[in-house]
Amino acid sequence: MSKRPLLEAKDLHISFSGMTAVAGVDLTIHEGEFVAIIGPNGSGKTTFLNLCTGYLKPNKGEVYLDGTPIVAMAPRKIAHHGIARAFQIPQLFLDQTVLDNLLIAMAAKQGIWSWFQNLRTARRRAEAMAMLTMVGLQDEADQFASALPEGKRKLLDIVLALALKPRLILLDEPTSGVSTIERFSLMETLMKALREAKVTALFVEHDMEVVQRYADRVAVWDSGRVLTEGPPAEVFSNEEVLRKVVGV
Amino acid sequence: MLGMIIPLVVDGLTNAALIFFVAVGLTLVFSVLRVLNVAHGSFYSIGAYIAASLCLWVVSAGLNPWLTFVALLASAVILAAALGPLVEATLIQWTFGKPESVQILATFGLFLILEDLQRIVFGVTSIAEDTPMLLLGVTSIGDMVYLNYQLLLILAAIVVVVALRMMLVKSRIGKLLSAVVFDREMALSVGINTKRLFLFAFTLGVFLAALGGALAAPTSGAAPGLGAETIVLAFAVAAIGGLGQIEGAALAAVIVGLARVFAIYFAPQLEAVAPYIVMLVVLLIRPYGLFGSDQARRI
Amino acid sequence: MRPFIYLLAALAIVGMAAVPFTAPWLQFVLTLGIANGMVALGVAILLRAGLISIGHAMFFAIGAYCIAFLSRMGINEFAALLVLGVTGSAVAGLIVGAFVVRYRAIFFAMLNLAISMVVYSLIAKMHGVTGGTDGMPLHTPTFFGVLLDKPGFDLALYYFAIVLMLIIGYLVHRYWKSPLGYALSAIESNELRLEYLGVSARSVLLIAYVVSAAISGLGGVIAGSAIGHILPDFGYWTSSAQFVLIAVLGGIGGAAGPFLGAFFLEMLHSASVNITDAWNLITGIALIVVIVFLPSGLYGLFRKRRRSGS
Amino acid sequence: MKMTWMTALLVSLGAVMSPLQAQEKPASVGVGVFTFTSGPAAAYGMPGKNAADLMIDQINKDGGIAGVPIKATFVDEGQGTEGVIAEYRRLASNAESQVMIAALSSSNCLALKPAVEQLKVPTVAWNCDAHQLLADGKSNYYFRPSGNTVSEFAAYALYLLQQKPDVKRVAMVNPDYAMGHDAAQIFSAALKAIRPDIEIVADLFPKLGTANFQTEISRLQSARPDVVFSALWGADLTNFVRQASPRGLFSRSQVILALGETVLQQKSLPEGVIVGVLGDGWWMSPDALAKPETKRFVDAYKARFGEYPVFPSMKMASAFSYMTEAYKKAMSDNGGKWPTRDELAKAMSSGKFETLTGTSTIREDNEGVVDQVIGMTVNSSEYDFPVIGNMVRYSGEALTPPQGSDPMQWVKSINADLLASLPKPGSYK
Repeated sequence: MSKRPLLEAKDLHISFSGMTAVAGVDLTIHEGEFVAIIGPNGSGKTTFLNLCTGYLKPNKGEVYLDGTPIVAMAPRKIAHHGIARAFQIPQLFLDQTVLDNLLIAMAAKQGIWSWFQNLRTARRRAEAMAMLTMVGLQDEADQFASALPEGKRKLLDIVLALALKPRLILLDEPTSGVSTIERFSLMETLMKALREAKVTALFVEHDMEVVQRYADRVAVWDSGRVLTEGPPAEVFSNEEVLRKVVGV
Repeated sequence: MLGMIIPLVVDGLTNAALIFFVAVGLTLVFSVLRVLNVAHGSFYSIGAYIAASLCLWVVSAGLNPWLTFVALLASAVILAAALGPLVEATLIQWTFGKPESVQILATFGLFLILEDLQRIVFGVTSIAEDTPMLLLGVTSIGDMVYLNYQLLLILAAIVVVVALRMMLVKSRIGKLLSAVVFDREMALSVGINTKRLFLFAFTLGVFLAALGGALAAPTSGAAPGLGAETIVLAFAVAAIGGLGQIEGAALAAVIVGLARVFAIYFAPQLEAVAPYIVMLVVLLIRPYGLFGSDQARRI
Repeated sequence: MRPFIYLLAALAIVGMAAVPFTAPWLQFVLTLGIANGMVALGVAILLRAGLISIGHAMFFAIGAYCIAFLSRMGINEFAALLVLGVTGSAVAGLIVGAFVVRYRAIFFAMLNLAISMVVYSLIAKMHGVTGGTDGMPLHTPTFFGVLLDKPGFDLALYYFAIVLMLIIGYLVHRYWKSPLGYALSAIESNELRLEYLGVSARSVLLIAYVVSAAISGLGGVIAGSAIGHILPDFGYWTSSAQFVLIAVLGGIGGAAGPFLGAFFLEMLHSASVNITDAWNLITGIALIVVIVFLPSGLYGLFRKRRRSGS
Repeated sequence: MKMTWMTALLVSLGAVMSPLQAQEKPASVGVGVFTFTSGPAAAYGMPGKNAADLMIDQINKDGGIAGVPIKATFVDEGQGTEGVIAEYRRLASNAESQVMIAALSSSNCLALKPAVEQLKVPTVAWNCDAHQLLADGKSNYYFRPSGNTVSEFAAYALYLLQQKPDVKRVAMVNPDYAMGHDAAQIFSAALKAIRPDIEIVADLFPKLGTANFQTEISRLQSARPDVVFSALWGADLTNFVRQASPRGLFSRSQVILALGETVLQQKSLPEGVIVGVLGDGWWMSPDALAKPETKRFVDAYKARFGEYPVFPSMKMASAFSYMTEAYKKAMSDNGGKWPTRDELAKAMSSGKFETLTGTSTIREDNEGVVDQVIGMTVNSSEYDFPVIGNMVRYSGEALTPPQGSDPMQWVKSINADLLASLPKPGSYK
C-alpha cells in the first residue's frame, strides 16, 4: 500500500453564527486507505465532509486533493477532481428508475459530448447493469428509486458516487438506518465494490463493530477536533476514547 | 422646493395605499398557504363592483349618505365571507403539495372564470358612486387641492399594516399563523389545526383585496379588465417586498407608488413601465425581494 | 396498442394536410395552433425541470418583431426571416437566461414575468421604432425563392409549419431522451445530487432556456407571418400564462403534448365563440377540469392507453 | 424547374380556395360585425353593437336591402387579435357573408388589413380612425366612411384658437397607446403651426385602463395650464372627470375632452368644457336632426337602451347606411342584379354617401371625408344633463389632408389663413 497522501486537511476552522463546528482539524488520508471517522453527534464529522466537497467554505484552513487546493471549488468541480460522496440521507432521483439514476451518473462522468446521444445506449446500459449486479440491485433496475427500501437506497446512493470512478469516496454513515442483519452484507458488498474500483474511502460511522472490522485507520472526533487517530485496535484501547465516544 | 416635495409624497402614498391592499393580501396568503393566487386581483375588482353597486343602492334608496362608508366596508366583508371559504375549501386546498405550475394554473383558471362572471353579473360599462369622496371634501396644501378621501386611504393602509402586525404577534390565531409560516412541519407535528388556519388566512387575504377594491371604488369606480391590471402590479409589489413579507409589501408599495409619481412628473413616457423596471432592478439585486429570504418563510 | 397510436397520429397529420380543401378557414386557426404549440413546447422544456416561466410570450413577440424589423429593412425571403427570427429570440434567451437560471420555483416565475412585462411595455412604448400598440405590418415575403400571393404564401406556410412541427417535435423528443433531458427532471427531483455528480445545473438550465426561447421565437415567426401584422399584445403576461396553460393542458409527458393542448384550445375557442362570448369562462373551466382529472394532460390519455396495451 | 412546379401547385390551390361568389339574390345578406363586447373597450363596443342591432332591425323592417334581409354575425374583439382574425377568415370563407363591418380598435383594423385585401371582402372600418390604416392608398377592399384622427384632433386645436385666442400654456393627458399619442401629436402640432409661442407644460400618458389619476391631476395643477386637452375615453375618462372636478381642474383651466360626448349623459361634466363627436354627430346638429331617419333612430335607441346614442353608435349606424347605399348603387350600376363582392367594393370605393349625421365623400384612397362638429357643454332645458352648444361645423374638405400627402406635414402646414377662413364657434345653429 503506497503511502502517498491523497487528501490533506490542514487546520480547518468553520463556525456557524458563533457556534464552532470544526476547530482546527488536521487529517491526512493516504491512497488506498479505508479511514473511518467516529465521534459523538455534533462533533463536526458531516461538516468536515461538507468542507471537503466544497458544500461549505471554511473560515480558515485548506484542503488539498493530491496537492491541489480545493476548498474554493464548487462541489461539481471537486467531483471532477475525483472526490465522490454518498450521503447520510441518500440523495437519489426518486422519480427515475434505479437504472436511469445510474445512467445519469455515468453520463455525467462521460462528459459533455455524451450528453447529446440517447441516455440508454446499449454500451452504457450494459455497463450499468454490470455495476448493479455487482451490488445486487439488478432485480430492482426498472423500479423507481422511490420504491426502494432504505438499505437499497443507501447502496444506490453509493453506486451513484462510484459511477464517477472517483479517487476518493466520502461515505456518510453508510450503515445508518440499515438493520443490523443487513448491515454487514451491505458493508461486504460495499468493500468488494470499493476494492474492485481501487477507491480510497473515508467514512463516518457510528457502528463500532463495522469500524473495527473494516477500517485501516480510525480518526476519533470530539467537539470539532481530531482527538486521536490510529489503527482500530490501538484506538479502541484508549481510555478517553472509550469514555467519550464509545461510551463504555 | 417644499412645494414640490409635498405633492410627490402625498400622491406617492395615495398610489401606494391602493396597491398595498392587494399586495399584502397576496403576500399573506402566499406566506401561509405557499400558494401564489393569480386570481387575487379579481377579488379586488369584484370588491370594487360590489362596493360601487351597494353605494349606488344606498344613495338611490335615499338613505343617509354616510352609510356609503358602511357599504364600502360591508362589501369587502360580504365578498370575503362568500368567496373566501368557498374558493379555499374547493380549489386552493386541492393545490396543496402540487407543483407551482399546477398551483399557478389552477388559480389562473379561476382568474379566467371570475373575469367572465364579473362581466355577466355587472355588465361591461364601468360603475361608480362618488358620494363618499364628495362627503369628505377637499384640503388645500400650498396651491394644490387634495381630496380628503385620498388622505383617508393613506390612513387606512397604515391602520391595516399595524393591525396585521398586532394580530400576528398578539392574538392567539396570529401566533398560530406565525408558527405555521415559520415551520409548517413543526406546526403540524405539535397538532396545530392548519386546515382552519389556512381557511382563515385565505379569507383574510380575500378581504384585504376586496377592501382595496371597495376603497378605490368611490374615486376609481369599477370597470372591466381591472383584475388583470391589478394582479400583475400586486405581483410586482409582493415580489419587490419579498413574497410573504407584510412590511416588505408596505415598503414596496411606497417605492412603486413613488416611482409612478416620479415618472409622471419627470418622465411621463415611462409611467407604465416604472413598476416593472423597479421590480426588475430589485429582483436582479435581491432575487428574493427586499425583506425576502430564500424560502420566503417569515411573515 | 402502440401501432394504434401511430395510426391515430398519422391520420391526424393526413387530416391536417386535407384541411385547406375541406375547411379552408381552419387553415389559419391550425397555423396559429402550431405556432402556439411551439411556444408551449418551449415552456414545457422548462416545466420538465419544474420551472414555470410566466414570460415566454416575450420570446414569441421577439421572434415576431425580429421578422417585422427585418422585412422593414428589406429582407424579403421567408427562409432568411425564419433563421434570423429564431436566432434573435435565441440570443434574447441567452441574455435573459443568464440571469434567471440562478433562481428556482416562484422566483423564477416572477423574474420571467418582470422581464417580459418590461419588454412588453417597451415595445408598446417605442412608437417610433415598433409602431407602438398599432404594431408593425409584415409584407408577404418570397417563400424559398418563390414569389407567392398572400393565399399561396399562407398555404405554403401552413404545410411548412406542419413539417416544422414534426421535426421540432422529434428533436425535442430526442432531447428529452438524452442525458441533458434527464438532467432537467433531475434538477427538479434532486439538484444537490446532480451537482455532486459534477453536473452544473445552471448550464443544463441555460441550454434548456435558450432552446425554449428559440422554439418560442419560431412560434412567433410562424404566427407573425400568418397574421401579417405584429402587435405588442403578443408579449402581454396573459398570453404568457396562456402558453403555460397550453403546455399543462396538453401535458409535458411527450413532445406531442403541447401541440395537442394548442389544437384543443383553438378548437374549443372556435367552437365556443359562436355559442357564447364567455369564452374565458369556458377555457377556465376546461383548464381546471384537465389539471384536476388529467394530471398528465391530454397527452396522458394516450400514454395510459399505451401502457395498458404493452 | 421544381420551383415553378411548386408555384403552379400553390397558385392553383390558392384559386381553389377563394370563395364562390353569388350572382343571384341570396336568402340574406351576411354581415360580420366586429366590436368589443368584453374588456374595457366594451364601453364603446356596446353602444356600437346596440346601434348595429337597431339599424339591422330597422333596415329589415323596411324590407331589407332590395328585399334581402340582413343577417349579422357579431364577433367580440375582446377575444384578442388572433381570434378576431381567425373569425374574420372563417366568416369570409362563407360565401353568404358579403360585407364585414370591422373593427373598433385601430390595432385590430391594422392587423385585419392583410386578410381584408387577401380575401377581397368589402370591409367597413367603422370606428378605427388611425390615419395610418389607409395611408398607403393601396386598399381596394377596406373603406372608412367615418374620417380619421387627423381631421378629428386638428379640429379641436382650431376650435380652441378661435374660442380662446390668448391661450399660452397647454397641458395634455392622453391614454398611453397609439391613438393617445397620435392625438397629442396632432393636437399640439396643429396648435404650434399657428401659434409657435404656445408652451406644452405637461404631456402625460397614463396607461390605458388607469383607474387612479390623482397624480396626473396634481401634476396638472402644479403646471398651471390655461388649457387641458385629453383624448381619454371609456372608464378612464369617467374616472378622470370624477377625480378632477372636485379638485377644481375644470374651474382653473379650460378643459377639452375630445371624446367627452360619450360621458355627457353621466351628468358629470360642468358647463364650458369643449367636447366634440369625432366627426359630425347628431347632438343638437341641425343637419342631423333635420333627417327624419336620424330622429327615428335616436328615439328608437333611447326607447330601447334607455340612453341617447353616442358617437360610436352613430359611426356604427353610418357604417350601415353607407353599406345599404353602396348596395343600391352597385345594383343600379349592374342593372338590378345582385352585386358580387367586387361590384359592391367598387360601389363603395367612390361617391357621396348620405349618413344619419351628414354626408361622407369617399376618396380614391377609400378615406371618407366628413365634417367635424365641435362645441361646448351647456345646460339645456330639454335635457337633465349638459349638452353641446356654441357649436361649429367645419367642412371635411378644409380639415382633411389631401390624398397622398403626409398627414403630419399637412398638420404642420395649417396656417392663420385657414383658421380665418373657418366658421366661428356658435355659428352652427
